[in-house]
This record gives sequence, structure tokens and C-alpha cells, in this order.
Amino acid sequence: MSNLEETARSLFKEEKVNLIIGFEEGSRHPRPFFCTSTDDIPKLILDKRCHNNTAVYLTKKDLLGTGLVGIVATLRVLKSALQLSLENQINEGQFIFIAGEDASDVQVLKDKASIQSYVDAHPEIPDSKVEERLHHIESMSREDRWAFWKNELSKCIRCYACRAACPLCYCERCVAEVNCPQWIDPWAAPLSNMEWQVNRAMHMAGRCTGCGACYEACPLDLPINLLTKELSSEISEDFGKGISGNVLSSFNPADKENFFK
Amino acid sequence: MKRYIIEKSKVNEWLKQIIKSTERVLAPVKDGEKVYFRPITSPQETDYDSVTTTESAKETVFPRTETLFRFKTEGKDTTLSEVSAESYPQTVLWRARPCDAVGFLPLDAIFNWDYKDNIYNLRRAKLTIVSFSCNTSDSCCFCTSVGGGPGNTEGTDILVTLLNDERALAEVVTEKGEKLISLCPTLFKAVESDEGKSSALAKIPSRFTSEQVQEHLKNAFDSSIWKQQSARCIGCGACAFVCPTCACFDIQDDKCGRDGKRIRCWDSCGFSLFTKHTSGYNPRPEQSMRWRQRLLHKFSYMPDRIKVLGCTGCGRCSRACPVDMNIAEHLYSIANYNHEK
Amino acid sequence: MKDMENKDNNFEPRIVAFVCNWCTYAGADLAGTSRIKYAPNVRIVRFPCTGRIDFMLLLKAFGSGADGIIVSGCHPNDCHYTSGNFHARRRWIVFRNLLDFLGIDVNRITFSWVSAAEGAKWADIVNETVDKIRKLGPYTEYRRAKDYTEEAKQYE
Amino acid sequence: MKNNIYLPYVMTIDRIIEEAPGVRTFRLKFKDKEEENAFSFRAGQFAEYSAFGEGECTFCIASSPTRKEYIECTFRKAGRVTSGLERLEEGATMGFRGPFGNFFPIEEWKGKNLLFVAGGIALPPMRCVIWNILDRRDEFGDITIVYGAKSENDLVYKQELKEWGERSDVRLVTTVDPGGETPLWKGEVGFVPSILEKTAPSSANSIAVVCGPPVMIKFSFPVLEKLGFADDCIYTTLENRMKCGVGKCGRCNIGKYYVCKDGPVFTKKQLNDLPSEY
Repeated sequence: MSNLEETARSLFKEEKVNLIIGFEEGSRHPRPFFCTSTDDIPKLILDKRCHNNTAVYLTKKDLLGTGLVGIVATLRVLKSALQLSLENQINEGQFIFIAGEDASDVQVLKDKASIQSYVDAHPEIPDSKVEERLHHIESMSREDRWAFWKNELSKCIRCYACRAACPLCYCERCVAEVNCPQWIDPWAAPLSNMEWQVNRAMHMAGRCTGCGACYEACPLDLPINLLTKELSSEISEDFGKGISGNVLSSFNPADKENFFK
Repeated sequence: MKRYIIEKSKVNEWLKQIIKSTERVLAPVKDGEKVYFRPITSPQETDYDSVTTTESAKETVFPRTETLFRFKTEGKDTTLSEVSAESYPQTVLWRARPCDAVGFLPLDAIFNWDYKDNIYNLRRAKLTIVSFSCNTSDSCCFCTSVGGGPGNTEGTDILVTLLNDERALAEVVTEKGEKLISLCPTLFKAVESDEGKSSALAKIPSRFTSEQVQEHLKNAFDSSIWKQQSARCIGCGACAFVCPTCACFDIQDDKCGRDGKRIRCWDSCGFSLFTKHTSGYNPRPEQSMRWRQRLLHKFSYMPDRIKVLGCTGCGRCSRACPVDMNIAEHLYSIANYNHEK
Repeated sequence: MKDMENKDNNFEPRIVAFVCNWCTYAGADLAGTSRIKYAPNVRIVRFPCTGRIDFMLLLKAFGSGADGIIVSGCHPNDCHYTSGNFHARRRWIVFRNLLDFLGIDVNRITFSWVSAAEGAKWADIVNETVDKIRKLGPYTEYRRAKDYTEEAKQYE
Repeated sequence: MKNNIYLPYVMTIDRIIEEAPGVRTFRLKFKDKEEENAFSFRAGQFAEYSAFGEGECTFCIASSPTRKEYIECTFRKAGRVTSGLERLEEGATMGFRGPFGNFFPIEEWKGKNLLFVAGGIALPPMRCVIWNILDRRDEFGDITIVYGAKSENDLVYKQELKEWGERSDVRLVTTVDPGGETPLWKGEVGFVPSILEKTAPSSANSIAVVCGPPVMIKFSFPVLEKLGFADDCIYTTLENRMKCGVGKCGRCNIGKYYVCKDGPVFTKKQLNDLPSEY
């Protein structure tokens, strides 16, 4: 047990990190902060308000440089990092994680195993609001669900903040930008917005860690995290809990369905 | 400019008349936590409390997606047809803010500085803006730093200020505005003075001046500040899409069978694809360069080229940013930064 | 197509079938050579394998005017490529959930396994689907969401 | 100019010429005679070409303004729109919006020697100038053309290259990248900048026009400098991405300039003052 400032200092000194990605006080709420020298360490903060999933920076090579990078990691950051590691996007030894929920109590995690055991030891409390909204939508008639989503998604301005904020949306060329063929129309319209969200959800199926960064990033508060959330719960129901990796790139001959004729 | 006094309690009566006589009245409407300009059918739908709407008012003249023309193919032949001017509705934008109204000036300049964009101009000519002075503000507002203010009449047709007593002041700037007043002549009483308007306005401290920023940007292209500021930027288009003056767009074809339309839709210089050539070469490959383009375009290139600042200080980009890229804060640090480094 | 929608009482459903080359396409072929009559409303699109059928194709089909969709391939364990249909099955389980959650009418999509020997089954699947879609009516609800100008979002 | 600046002229594809693998030249004619008569342009200007249903893309006008009856464009099939154009047949309809941008100041070049340096698919914008000048040959001094492509097959305008090569009043140097030659290849082998250095045209009373991929331009400039060309005697065209062509969409903005309005033709001197975003 140690505090954030001391840990950061020792990382710069002992471990020779060039950069610590953490949080600083922002203009409205804490925000991601790139701490590149010991002079900036006092700016680092960590508390319950630190919502951004900074794992999104782990795959941005031009920001990270070549050296060792430290990252102040909340539970959601660690979960995303585990998934990134599973997908071979980050390597062990590339990052040092300063795990914790509060600046007064952090611990240094360096390898996958210790991150895994930290995550296992800190089970997430399900967000009751999200569960409530999910149940509410599930209980609607199909027509009402269609009306609900059509209304919500017709507001979408296609700023792609949901994509940008998601640590697992790291593709260098997104399907939304492919134009031969043009799978998803690039303009904002109810149906093309829906097609975009369907793609996002399908590409997240079984990979989404449920951090809610997409929803928090959305400037219009569209409840798009519910799509991936719904799929996650269906997937663990259909294919078993604790399934890891990309669910859609694997299969089980015993998979059950009830709609094939 | 003509000035009138109207009882606050009669404002809705006036709005009712406006709704009755106009094809479309757009006003701020609350939807969950957010506020949008939406068509209203009764005065009660209007939200008067919010500082600004979540999205800007630019969509009244520059929709997110709009048809430029239609095409129809038969055999080897294609015929084109334009959207009729009548399909653009006569519109009153109700309870805009002064920063919304002033935001139309950069758009006017962009769409008319050289070639005239007729589609924009047709929509614009049919728009009347009734803005309301700000009596509140939030931490993202910085209009006074970019030459605006909570009681600014620039760009508006009518500015209404809710005075500290039972009255409201209507300052009529244009012919279009006068027409709206004439819908209910009995509700208005002409006055000479501004009836103590300034005491009813929000206090928004000026944090820098646009001249300061422009001066500093002159030699800032190679400054290290861009990388520093944009490190946390995740490269979405939220700031550009909620901005009242961002007008970059894309042109696309929407084809259905043999028919289709050419449309334009919003785009953002913050996207990596924006400048990328088909060959894969990208003149602005890094996010820091795209962030630099955004600020330089608004605060250096636009004032240089079309004589208007590309920012109204509405603060929407700061409110929308998922990683708190607060533009006023960044501009302040630019105005106080030594770019020689 | 417009004509079909205008006269509701004699609405003819448009069905797009995405089928695999090795089983269902051959099955449909067999239905033909066996002179089994079935509804003419179906347009068949042939793929190497059900594993190749991108979920976006279904959305594109609805968006471009299909009222119903059939997705069909080899029975489990019979895939020409060993496991393509297992992958596809998983994808359809997930995708169907998502569509249902979004309120897209999953009753308009028939999933089936039809082998090269099951010409009669293919004919039944088509007939059943056409009947079902005939009852459900044209899928204008979906197509309307495509048109942003008519839909008049807030501003158009 | 039309009232709606986004509405293209409707053109018929009169002839299609296969130039090289994936490269085609379209000869376009106006459907409307009145529009044809009112139309004029100058060498170096560009236009937006549309395949209806696929979109618009930007190329220079490759024919000479001295040849009134048609417009030509040459493009390589690369993305969605060019693929759509490639699918069109002779007699089909396409859109044409233009002319846009500035042009080469040919009138100022009267009496001067001209050097043209081009690589690959960048010969088309220059061809417009070359024909323009060849049609008024006696008003100009020596003409040197250095043109290179990846391989012999990738050279465009093969017929015209032959024609220019046979003229005594034009010095034509063609080159292919090492490995791109066939046993019968009679031209040079090497990258354009080094062949340019080898050709060593005189810079006295001369203008150089350079068009090509960014990397070719980058390496050709120092060679020209070495040969003694002043910065304001070197012209090039910028190839920034564009959508509207009329200074609205913001895509081609570099500094306070818009390539579609202030370009595409720039001198090296002008480029020196521009942010390096091209």
C-alpha cells in the first residue's frame, strides 16, 4: 500500500518510465493527463470521479514513444488492458499499471497474472441504472423498442466519439471508413446511424468489458452502451460465463439455438 | 435599431402568433439532460432555463445531411433535378442565444466568400432569429473573450432581454425582426432607452482577447504547444459537430437502384480520414496536426481570409468533449505561451 | 416494387435468400429439377459458405426493399469447409439477439439448414416464409428510417 | 456558372482510351450545346468528375484549352469513384463540374525555355500545358520533357510520347524505375530526379514545371535548385484532397489558402511560405 505521488516518483526514478498516463483536475471533471516529468507529478489525482477509460491510449503508438510507460489504472482500465493483451495489442513489459481507486491507496502491477488477480479480487458492482434501463427496454413490445431506438439514434450526429473513446476500437481502418463497398453510409440518418451502432455492437460482441466509455463520451447521451451490454449478457447466457477472447471467431459444436429450421 | 417593451407575461402570446403565422418555429426543447432546437407547436414546449442548447443552431441553415440535387438514370442517360426552393421552410429560431446569432456570420462568410452557395442562401434568407440575452452562464462560456457578450445584438434579428422587473426589452435589428413585431403591434410599446438592459445580463469575465490569440498564432505553426495540448484528444468529431461555425463537409452519393441524390453531410478536420489521399498518403497524419488545424483555422486563417473569427465563445465544444479539451483554457494558454520553445 | 406496396390486398412479399453454394443452393436446384413448385417471391444470392454471409448483408437487404430474408446453409457437421456453419450459427445467435433488442422484426428472417438432398424442405421453407411475410405485410417501417429527408428529422 | 454550385454539367463519354494498366482517358462532350459554347478554361485548372451513384473526384483537365470541342481527363482506378468511372462505357453519362482553381501563367512564359518534369499519372495536368504550348510552338524557346513511370507499361499517353519524341523542336526524355524496363526499352532507366540531374537542362531564361507524387517532387526540387532554377521559376500543382472545389468544404485548406481556389498551381516560392501540409 502506498500513495500515488510516491509511486509515480519511484516509477520515474527506479523504473525509468518516460511517461505516466493518469488523471488531472479538469475544468468540469477529472481528465486524462500525460505526465512526462517529475515536476508534473503533483498534478496527478485519482479518485471516484476519474471516469475516463485511459486504456484507450495504450494502442496509440505515436503518443507512447518507445520507452516504458506507466498508467494510473482504475478497474475499467485494467479490464480493458487484459482484453487488449488477449488480442495481442499490448505486450507484457510495455506498461506498468498503477492500480487503485484512490490516490491514497495504489499498487504497482507489472504482469498479466497480477492484473488478472487484482481484477478477480475487485468484482464490479453492477450499475443498477444500466440494469434498470436494460430491463425496461427488454420489457417493451417490439414496436416500442423500434420506436425507442429509432428516436434515440436519429439524434446521432456521427461524431464517432463512441468509437474514439473505446479502448477496444483500435482498428487503424474502421469498417465505417471502408467505401468499397460502402457498408455503412457515412452521413447522419436514422438508418445509417443504426447500421453504425449495429456494427459497433457486433464488433464488440464478447469483447466489450462494459466500461461504458462509449456512453459517457456521447455528446448527446445516447444509451449506446446498452447495445453492447445486452449482447454481453446474452453471450454469457448462450455460450457460458467467463468465455474470453472474441466470441465470434470461435465456436462450439454444442452451441444451442432455437430458431433454425 | 428600434427598441420596444413587452410585458414578460405577454411573450408567450407573441410566440403563439409567431407559431401561427410561420411554417416552422424552432425553439430549445428539453429531452432528458439535453436541450435541442426542435419544431414547436405551442409556446409551453420552450425551455428558457438552459444556458445553451447541446447542439448549435447551424442546422437551421446547414443540416447535418442535405440533398444537393437528385439524379435519375435510364439506360446510358442521366437526368438531374434540383430541390425546389419552396421546400426550404420559412423558419423562426426562437430563444437563440447571442452566441447562436453571431455564429451565423462566419457561416455566411464561408458560404459566400467566393462562390455563392445558393442552397445555403435560400435557407438563410428564410430564417428569422429571435435571440434572448443571457442572464446565466456556465464555466464553459467565454463569449466576452472573442468579441461577443451576453447582450450582443450582432447577427440577430431581434434580441429580447428579460429585464429585472416585469418587462422585457426587444431590440429590433432588422427588417425581418420588425415583421415579427408587427404580428402583435398591441403588445409592444416603443421606447428610446435600453431600460437598464445591462443590469439584467450575466457577468462573463473576459479571459483573453481574440487579438492576443491571433497575435500569438502568427508564429505558432511549429510550436510544441499543439502536441502538448492534443495528447489527450481521442480524435472524435464531437467538437466540430456541435460547433456553430464549423462548416467542413463531405459530399456523398446516396443511390437506390437507378435513382439517387448527391448529398452533403458534416465532416470534421479532426478525423484522420479528412485529408487522406487515396494513395494512403496523409498530409496531416497526427492528431496534434489536426488539432492545430482546428484552432488555426478558426483563429488565424478565417480572420485572415474571410475577415471573421471562427468562434463565438459558446463553449459547446468544451461541454461535448469526452476528455475535457476545454477550448477557452487552451486559448488562454496559447495567449500566454512562448512559442519560440 | 412501389406498386406492390400501394395495393395492400395483393401485396407480394420480396424475399432475399442468402444461401451456401454446397448444400442449400444445391437443394434449391434439386427442388427445381424435381419440378417442386414453390412461391416465386424469392431471389437467391449464392455464397461459398454461410460463414461468408456478413450480417450487414441482411440489413442492406431490408434497407433496399426486402420484406423478408432467408439464411440457409449446410446442416451442422456437414459444412464443406468443416466449421463455417458453426461460426455462422454463433454469429446469427448474437445478431438475432441484437436485432430483437433494437426492435427489428426478427420474424422476417428465416434461418434454416437445407442439405443438397432436401429439395422439398427448401420449397417448404420458401412457402412458409412467403406466407408469414404476407401476413406481416411490407417492411416499410424499416425502409422509412432510411429516408432522412422524408423523415424530416428535426430540420429538413 | 450554374446557380447551384454543386450541380454538374451532364457529359457524354465520347471515347475511352486505355493508357496503361488501370489508367484510362475519357473524352467528354457536353450534352447541352449552349453549355459547351459558354464553357472555357485555362491550362492547369481542375474539375470535379462524377460517376452518379458513386460520387465525385478531382482531376486536372488533361486536354488543351486550344482544342474546343471536347474535354479529356485521365485517371487511374484507385478508389470508389474512379472504379465507378471505370465501369462506364462509351456513350454513358457522367458529371463534370468546373473549371476550378488557378492556372499556369503561360502568357508570362512567352520567349522562355520550358522544362517539364512529370512522374506516373501526373503527366495529364502537364499534357494540357504541353499541347497548349505546342499549338503555339514559335512563341516559346526550348522545350524539354522528362517523364518517368514505374514501368514501361505504366507510361501514359504512349502515342503522344511517340509523337513528341519524333518532333525536332521537343527534347523528350522518358525513364522507367529500375526493373520496369523491357529488353526493347530505348529510354532511360532510373528515378525521375536522378534522370533529371543527368539530363541537366539549362536554367537560363527557363521555367520548370514539376508534377508527380509527393516523394518525386520532394527529391526533384533540390536537383532543380542545383541546376540553378530560382524558386519563382519552379511551378508545381498540389494534389490535396478536395470535395467541393469551390472553397467551402475545408478539405484542401493549407494555412490561409485553399488549394481549390488559390491553387492547384503554386510556385516553389509560394510553397516556401505555406505550412508543409501538402
